[in-house]
Amino acid sequence: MIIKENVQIKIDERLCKRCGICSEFCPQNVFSVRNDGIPQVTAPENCTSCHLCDWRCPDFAITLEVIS
Amino acid sequence: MIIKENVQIKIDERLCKRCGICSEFCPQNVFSVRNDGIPQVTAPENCTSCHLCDWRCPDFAITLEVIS
Amino acid sequence: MTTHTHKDFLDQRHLPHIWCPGCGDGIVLRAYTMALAELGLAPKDVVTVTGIGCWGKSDDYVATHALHGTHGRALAYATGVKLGNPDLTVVTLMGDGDAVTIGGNHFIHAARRNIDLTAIVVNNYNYGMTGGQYSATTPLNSKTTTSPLGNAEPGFDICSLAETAGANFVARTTPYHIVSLKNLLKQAITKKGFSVVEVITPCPTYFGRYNINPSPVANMHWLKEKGVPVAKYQQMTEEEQAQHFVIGAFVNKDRPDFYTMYQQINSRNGTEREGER
Amino acid sequence: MTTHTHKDFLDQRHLPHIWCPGCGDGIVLRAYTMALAELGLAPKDVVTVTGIGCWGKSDDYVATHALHGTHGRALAYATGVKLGNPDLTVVTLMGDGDAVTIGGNHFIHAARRNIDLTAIVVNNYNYGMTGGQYSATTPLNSKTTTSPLGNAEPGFDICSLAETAGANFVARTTPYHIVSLKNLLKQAITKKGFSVVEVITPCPTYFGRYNINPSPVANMHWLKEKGVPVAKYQQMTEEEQAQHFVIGAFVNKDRPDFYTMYQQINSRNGTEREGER
Amino acid sequence: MKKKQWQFILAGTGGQGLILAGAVLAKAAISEAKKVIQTSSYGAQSRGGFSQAEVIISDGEIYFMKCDKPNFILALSQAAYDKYKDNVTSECIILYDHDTVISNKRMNDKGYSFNQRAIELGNSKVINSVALGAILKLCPILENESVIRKLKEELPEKVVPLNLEAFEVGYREVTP
Amino acid sequence: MKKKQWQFILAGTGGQGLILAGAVLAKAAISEAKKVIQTSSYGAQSRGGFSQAEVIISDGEIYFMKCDKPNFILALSQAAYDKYKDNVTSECIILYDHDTVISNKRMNDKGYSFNQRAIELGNSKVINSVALGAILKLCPILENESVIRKLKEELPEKVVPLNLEAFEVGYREVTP
Amino acid sequence: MNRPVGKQFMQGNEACVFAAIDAGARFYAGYPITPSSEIAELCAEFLPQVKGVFLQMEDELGSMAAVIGASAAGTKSFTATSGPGFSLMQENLGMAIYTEVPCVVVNVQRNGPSTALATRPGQGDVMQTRWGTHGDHPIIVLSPSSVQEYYDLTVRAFNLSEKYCTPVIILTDEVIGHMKEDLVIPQLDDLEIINRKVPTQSIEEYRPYQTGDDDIPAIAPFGSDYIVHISSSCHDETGFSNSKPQTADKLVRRLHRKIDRNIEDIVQVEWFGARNADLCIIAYGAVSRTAKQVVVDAEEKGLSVNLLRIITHWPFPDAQVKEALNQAKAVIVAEMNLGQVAQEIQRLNSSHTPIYSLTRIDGEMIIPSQIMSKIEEVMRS
Amino acid sequence: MNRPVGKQFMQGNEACVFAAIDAGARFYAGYPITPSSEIAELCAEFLPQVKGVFLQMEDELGSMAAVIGASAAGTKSFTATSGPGFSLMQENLGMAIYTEVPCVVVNVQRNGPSTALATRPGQGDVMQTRWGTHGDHPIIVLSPSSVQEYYDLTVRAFNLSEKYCTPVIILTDEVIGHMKEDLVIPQLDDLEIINRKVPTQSIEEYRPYQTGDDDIPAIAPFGSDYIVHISSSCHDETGFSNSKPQTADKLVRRLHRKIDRNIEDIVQVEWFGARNADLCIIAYGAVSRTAKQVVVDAEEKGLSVNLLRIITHWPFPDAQVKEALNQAKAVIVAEMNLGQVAQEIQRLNSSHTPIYSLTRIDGEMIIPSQIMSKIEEVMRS
Ligand SMILES: Cc1ncc(C[n+]2csc(CCOP(=O)(O)OP(=O)(O)O)c2C)c(N)n1
Ligand SMILES: Cc1ncc(C[n+]2csc(CCOP(=O)(O)OP(=O)(O)O)c2C)c(N)n1
Ligand code: SF4
Ligand code: SF4
Ligand code: SF4
Ligand code: SF4
Ligand code: SF4
Ligand code: SF4
Ligand SMILES: [Mg+2]
Ligand SMILES: [Mg+2]
Repeated sequence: MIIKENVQIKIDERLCKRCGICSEFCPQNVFSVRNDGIPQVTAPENCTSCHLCDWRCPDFAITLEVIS
Repeated sequence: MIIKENVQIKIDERLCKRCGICSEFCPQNVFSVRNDGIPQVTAPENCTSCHLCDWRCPDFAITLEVIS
Repeated sequence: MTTHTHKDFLDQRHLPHIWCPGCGDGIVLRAYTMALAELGLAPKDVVTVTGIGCWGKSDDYVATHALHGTHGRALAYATGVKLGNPDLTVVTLMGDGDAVTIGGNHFIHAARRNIDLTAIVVNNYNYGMTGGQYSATTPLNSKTTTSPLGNAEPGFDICSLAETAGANFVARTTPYHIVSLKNLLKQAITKKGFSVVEVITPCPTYFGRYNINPSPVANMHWLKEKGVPVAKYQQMTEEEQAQHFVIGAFVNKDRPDFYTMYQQINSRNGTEREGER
Repeated sequence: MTTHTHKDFLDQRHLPHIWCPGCGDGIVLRAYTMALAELGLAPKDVVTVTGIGCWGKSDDYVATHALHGTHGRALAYATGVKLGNPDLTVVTLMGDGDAVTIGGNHFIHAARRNIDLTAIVVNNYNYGMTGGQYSATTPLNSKTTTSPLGNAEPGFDICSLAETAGANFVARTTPYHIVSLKNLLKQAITKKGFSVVEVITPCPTYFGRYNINPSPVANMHWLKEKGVPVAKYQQMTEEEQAQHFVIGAFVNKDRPDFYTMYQQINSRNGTEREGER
Repeated sequence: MKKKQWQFILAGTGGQGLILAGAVLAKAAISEAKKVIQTSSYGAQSRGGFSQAEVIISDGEIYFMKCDKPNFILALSQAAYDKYKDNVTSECIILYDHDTVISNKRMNDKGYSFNQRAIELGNSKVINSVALGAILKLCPILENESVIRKLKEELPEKVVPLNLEAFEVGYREVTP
Repeated sequence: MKKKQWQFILAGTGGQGLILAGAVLAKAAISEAKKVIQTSSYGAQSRGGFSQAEVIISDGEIYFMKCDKPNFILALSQAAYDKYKDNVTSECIILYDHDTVISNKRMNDKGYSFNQRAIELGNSKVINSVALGAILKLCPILENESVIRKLKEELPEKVVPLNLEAFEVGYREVTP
Repeated sequence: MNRPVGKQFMQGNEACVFAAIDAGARFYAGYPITPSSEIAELCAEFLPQVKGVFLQMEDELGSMAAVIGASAAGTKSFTATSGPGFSLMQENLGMAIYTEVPCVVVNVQRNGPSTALATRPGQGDVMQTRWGTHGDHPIIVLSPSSVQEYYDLTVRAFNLSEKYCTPVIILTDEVIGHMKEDLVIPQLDDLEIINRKVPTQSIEEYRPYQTGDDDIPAIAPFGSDYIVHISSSCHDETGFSNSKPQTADKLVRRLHRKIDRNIEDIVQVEWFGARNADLCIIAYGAVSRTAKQVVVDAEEKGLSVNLLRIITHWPFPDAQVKEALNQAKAVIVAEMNLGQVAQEIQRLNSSHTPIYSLTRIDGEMIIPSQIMSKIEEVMRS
Repeated sequence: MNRPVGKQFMQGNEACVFAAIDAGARFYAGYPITPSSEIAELCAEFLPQVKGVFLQMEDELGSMAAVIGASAAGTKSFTATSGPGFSLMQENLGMAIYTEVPCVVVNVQRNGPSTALATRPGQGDVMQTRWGTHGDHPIIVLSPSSVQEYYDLTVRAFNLSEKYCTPVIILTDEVIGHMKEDLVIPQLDDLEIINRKVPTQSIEEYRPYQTGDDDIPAIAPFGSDYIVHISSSCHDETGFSNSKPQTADKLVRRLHRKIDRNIEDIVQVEWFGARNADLCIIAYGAVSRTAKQVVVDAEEKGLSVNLLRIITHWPFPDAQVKEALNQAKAVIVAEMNLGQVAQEIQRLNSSHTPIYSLTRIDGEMIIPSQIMSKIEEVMRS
């Protein structure tokens, strides 16, 4: 059972190195990848705030703010 | 079955350090120990030329000559 | 309960870090800072001792006390730190080169001594920092900058080595398995005695490029596929096993740690000794 | 068949040797020279590489080629010797200090690499040469000159370490078990790949005096009683096992040695590499 | 007698192939019997970070091996441009990438759309060949032919045609 | 002002307790407010091999710490005797063990049956105490009492009586 | 621990251990090696009695590292070794210097190089103590010549180490290490004990490698509220790595300056004999004892000889040696090596004073008659 | 292996590898470290192609030991490293010197001490190459300043090593190691290759450490009919350990003598510019390139400046440096350290020539304008 919360996903472009891990492994396909490799949150409504993108970002570029 | 051979046991007193191992562990009690600690071959007739004294002497002091 | 968040353990002044895009080091560091926070520790309680290497550069980004020493000696410094102040939580961050190649001796002795330290070994299958040469964990036949046609030496199983040498806690995981990674780190840090967590994460820039795939994403997929839990691993055929590695906690025991033993023995009546020597 | 006797491998000019009365070192040396003779080797075929220590002094008494290096590095020199001339039979004679304390890293790496060497490790449970300090094999709680009230660290199981690290042949025995000692040495020397024979023989002068009995004879009795073959050991209760150690050959396998692998890999077509890097 | 000497700095980001471009320049010069030294800077941040090749080409012996008085700088990143803009003589040409660098508009600054053109050519990796062409145009101390020959030698066969095209583009489109 | 200085060398075989004897001598001298230095030689062959203690006792500062001009040598093995017989002044007393040493019959050579007497006393290990007695007799620079006091302090209680007896024997039976 | 006090008779290595404990050392990590092993053995016995820890490490590399770690955690720490072990400590000795971690390393010299005569004395490591680790670095090295001084200099070594945040080496030899001699151990209250600087800034403003005008940082111990970052890489005042050229320059020059400006505090020598003698012997450690005997003997013979005994090896007593060179008609440097210090003295010899190097490397002590013959030879010429 | 020959354009470290192989090296053991790792990588590629072996050891201690072992087995061997690794090799370097095992050690210097700026150049290990291992020992150290010379001196290092049965160190720096330059690789037939002496005695009479008047032993390789005994302990002519004082003395003095008596064969320098200039720059390695530029620039400015470039660091070119000191009105020693060689030169300065030490330790090259300013400053004064 997934409890849905209101979540805001921020990507710090200054830190992101465009590795693609966040978007590739988001279980909910919340991201799509911009031309220049920077991930974009394009389906925030699907986010389960599982934190995997955040935790797996090698560059501390993603912050998940849960507004419950 | 032990085949008995004619054996001569020589102890090099220059090398012997009187550790007592040869006499203690000779299965046939061939040795006795002199006052000063040097082993003496006192029951050569019992020797089975098993070589244990020779091989276990830490000081290369024992030579077994088998005269067959 | 937790008074600190993972960011309190992260020194953000030096970000972006030096690691290549998609390098697992950043993920392990994240897991480390989260583990510390979740354990309710404060930065001042913790000493992070790092080796020299890509992963060894992580001290640049931690807000705990830190000691960045010479290559391969992290556990030896850490041993001194722990005995210099046994109240501290001392964690070493070492690459495979640091931990079991040049530093292999300190590794097995720390395990034997069961000194109360945690070793987070990032096994990227090569020396990242110096350009991808083979290390003591590079698998047989792999291509690296010093084994252009293939490595003639098999790699160590770090966990078996730690177990045989005597560690109290031994586990293996990957950055893909981020949740278990964080949890294993928490267990390891909490455990009294010597704990090892091996994190397998092939260096995409070198090892990955020559042996798996240059893309970080591909390397993450590889980890997802190759790292299997004990139960699943045991059901595999030998051939399958050779193509995978097992993840999870393999050793979890409570042999008294060095300092406990030391105190116990030295509280014996000294006179007991008299005449014996 | 044998053209040389054990005396051809013994340099008698320097006898009497420096070892204390009843020290096991002399017995192991005897077994070594007998093994070489029985294997039909000539002194010129063999390089004896020794460490530094009481047992490390054995090069003074061998008539083979010899290299007596710095403390703890015997296996590293020997690795060079073997690769410098792969036709040679290279045997390292190391104390427990040499082999697994200061030299522990070379030990595990030689085993991993499976370099075609033989290591005859005389484990006398302490540093004999420097006066009986504890080593990495000194059992927990033992009294030594640097653990006057008891050692707070347990000792390594050298054989397990060798096995885990990857040795092809691993055995343990004692000088009391002289015949098996000689035979195990022959097997070890013949085996292609890394072979380890651990010979347990407590130093009577220091370890024995403080922990067993100062008399060499008593120490030999101790060995006779404590060293039990695998079969018998397995029938013992855990408590009994803790009071004994197991002797015999534990590992005997045929993983290709380093040089064989190296040649095989490097005979690959170099062009295979093209474009991959 | 003082020999004529040219100092080139090719600076940008790891992955732009600047070391290779430097090598091509150097080897071409060697083939023209000139003296050459190539050095490159890399730090811990090499991968994806700042990267730079320095090439000195001379008619005579070269003693000091670093570009202390560069005649020509290729700046394919802002960091590269900023590193040099205030530390060179006014004669020194700085050729920068229009797409990624904001120039101070020095007298001898020259911008060109390296990144964009490389992408248009079909592979951003040919940026170094575009740059080589541009360099030869602005600083014609070597024969185009020598550079092209070395490009062919140094590159994997299958990417040669595209790189030659890129070279031509750079040579053609950049004007002194 | 030159202070008076005595140099003692106690040489023999490991296990004869010569280092201990040297220490007793040294500590006794200290208790008499003299300056003292003790050194000992041991090599790899220490155990059962050659062993030696050197003690310098002086009324004043001692600079050089080795016995370069020994006044007294105790030689409890042939090796010990041979090491010194030709390297000392004729005034130097060499007290050797009759049972194990063949002397060159130097003028100041003195033999005594140390080994035999120690065994007769019931323990060959008291040979060092016998020697101490003999030394004090031949070289009475310290009070017997100080030496006896230190013997009592340095030895395990249960062996004290026998060692005191040995000391007396040495003191009594050796004559100048 | 039953602390010995007042008049004592003990071995040099023993005096060292009691001095270390008196100076506040509570951690020893080492690997046994002749002729230093007694230091380990006595630490094993006594450190636990003062709640300290003795640890036998797996090798000397680890020993030196553990000493650094324990000191960084705020515990005064030391190790002891001899030539081969000292060579193995070089890398981490450089680390301790560069990161300014106080600690004491005792090198009881034996005959070298390599294994050589392991139980015999030597003085062959003098230059190694100065230059053994890679890269430019300063170092403090003290050389005792009696059991008393071994005690005193051990206390002083810890004090200098704490004061200047740098490793201090006690360079002694087998003779001094093993000989037994009387000494007086002071009451604890009579000992001056110096402890490292403590930070005064606020926690937020604290930067461990920031120094005042004295060039000496106040590095808090691990575990304190001041967060400390120690790095073997080039680091700025924060202790974090920093690869700017200016940072590298500033750091290493400061490391040298903090020693150089305190030469007068650090350098000690002893003059023995008439200050204005014709001939000056320069010696140190065990050999200086021979030299003293020779000075006394020479006086009796009516020869005008004195001794300049080097106590602080490094920084080198340039001023005092120059004074000797200026004053004496000739200088004899007697040492158990091939003239390491003689060569160093040559550097200072702007007065062109004849310098005679008397060397001995056979594992035996230089004896009085050897120096005396040299003196007579020199005087004749 | 496709041996490059004739005009080439390559990196310094690359030239080193081809030179080693040309000189006969067939074994390399090492542990990677910046800025030397290319040597390992190229050995891994090329040694197997000439039936040699490349081995990455577990550390530098083991690397140096393996090199000794392989050389003792008759295979020319070498290793390469940088500061931290070089510090770790010190113990076994002493062993190689003491047991007279030929081998070559390349130290590609970086900024130091400790880890410092690992990718930046430095020259801080000059004194360490001389004194890094414990005990008295001689050493040969060569310092190239171009890719061509890196090639040439690598061949020469193997030759000197084999000729004198001693390790030879190539002391270079990151700049020379990494820069690419043109060089000419000679035909193999045109290279002089020296191999170690072979025994001439009968097998029975053979004693590996017996020497003729030349002080150089003929140590057979392991496996030959001549049985060879190599010991790090004090050893006599048989190679077996022997603890007599005379043996120790004889051995170490011979080790020094075999180098000292061949100073003329071993020592090389280069004079650049007018021989009788007013001002002499002394420099080596990368910095000597800067100095050459300065000599040329100075000439244009009408300043009388020349360069004495040190090629053989150790044994030190005493005679040539003295010549410089005697001839010039002032000497500037320019080096990427705190004046290590400047200090060594002071030892030889009986002419009281002003010596100016120009130092740089920030990981950047000394540039021409830096030396030029110094010259102008000196000339003004
Ligand atoms: C004594 C020493 N030898 C070699 C080096 C060079 N060096 C720096 S990091 C490194 C290897 C790093 O590999 P690893 O520990 O696996 O860390 P990674 O970079 O892969 O994370 C080496 C060999 C050194 N700094 N010190
Ligand atoms: C680098 C170094 N450290 C320490 C020593 C001193 N040392 C000589 S032998 C030895 C220990 C010997 O113990 P082990 O190897 O067990 O041999 P044993 O004497 O017991 O046979 C030590 C510590 C040394 N020679 N070199
Ligand atoms: S939190 Fe989970 S679901 Fe949400 S974006 Fe991140 S990975 Fe996707
Ligand atoms: S995981 Fe992080 S670094 Fe990678 S693409 Fe996503 S935000 Fe960027
Ligand atoms: S050979 Fe055997 S039976 Fe004969 S004496 Fe020796 S041990 Fe005894
Ligand atoms: S075993 Fe050897 S040394 Fe021991 S007593 Fe017998 S003969 Fe003597
Ligand atoms: S080189 Fe490899 S290990 Fe190092 S930062 Fe890059 S990806 Fe990570
Ligand atoms: S000290 Fe121990 S190991 Fe050494 S010779 Fe004596 S008994 Fe043997
Ligand atoms: Mg790694
Ligand atoms: Mg041992």
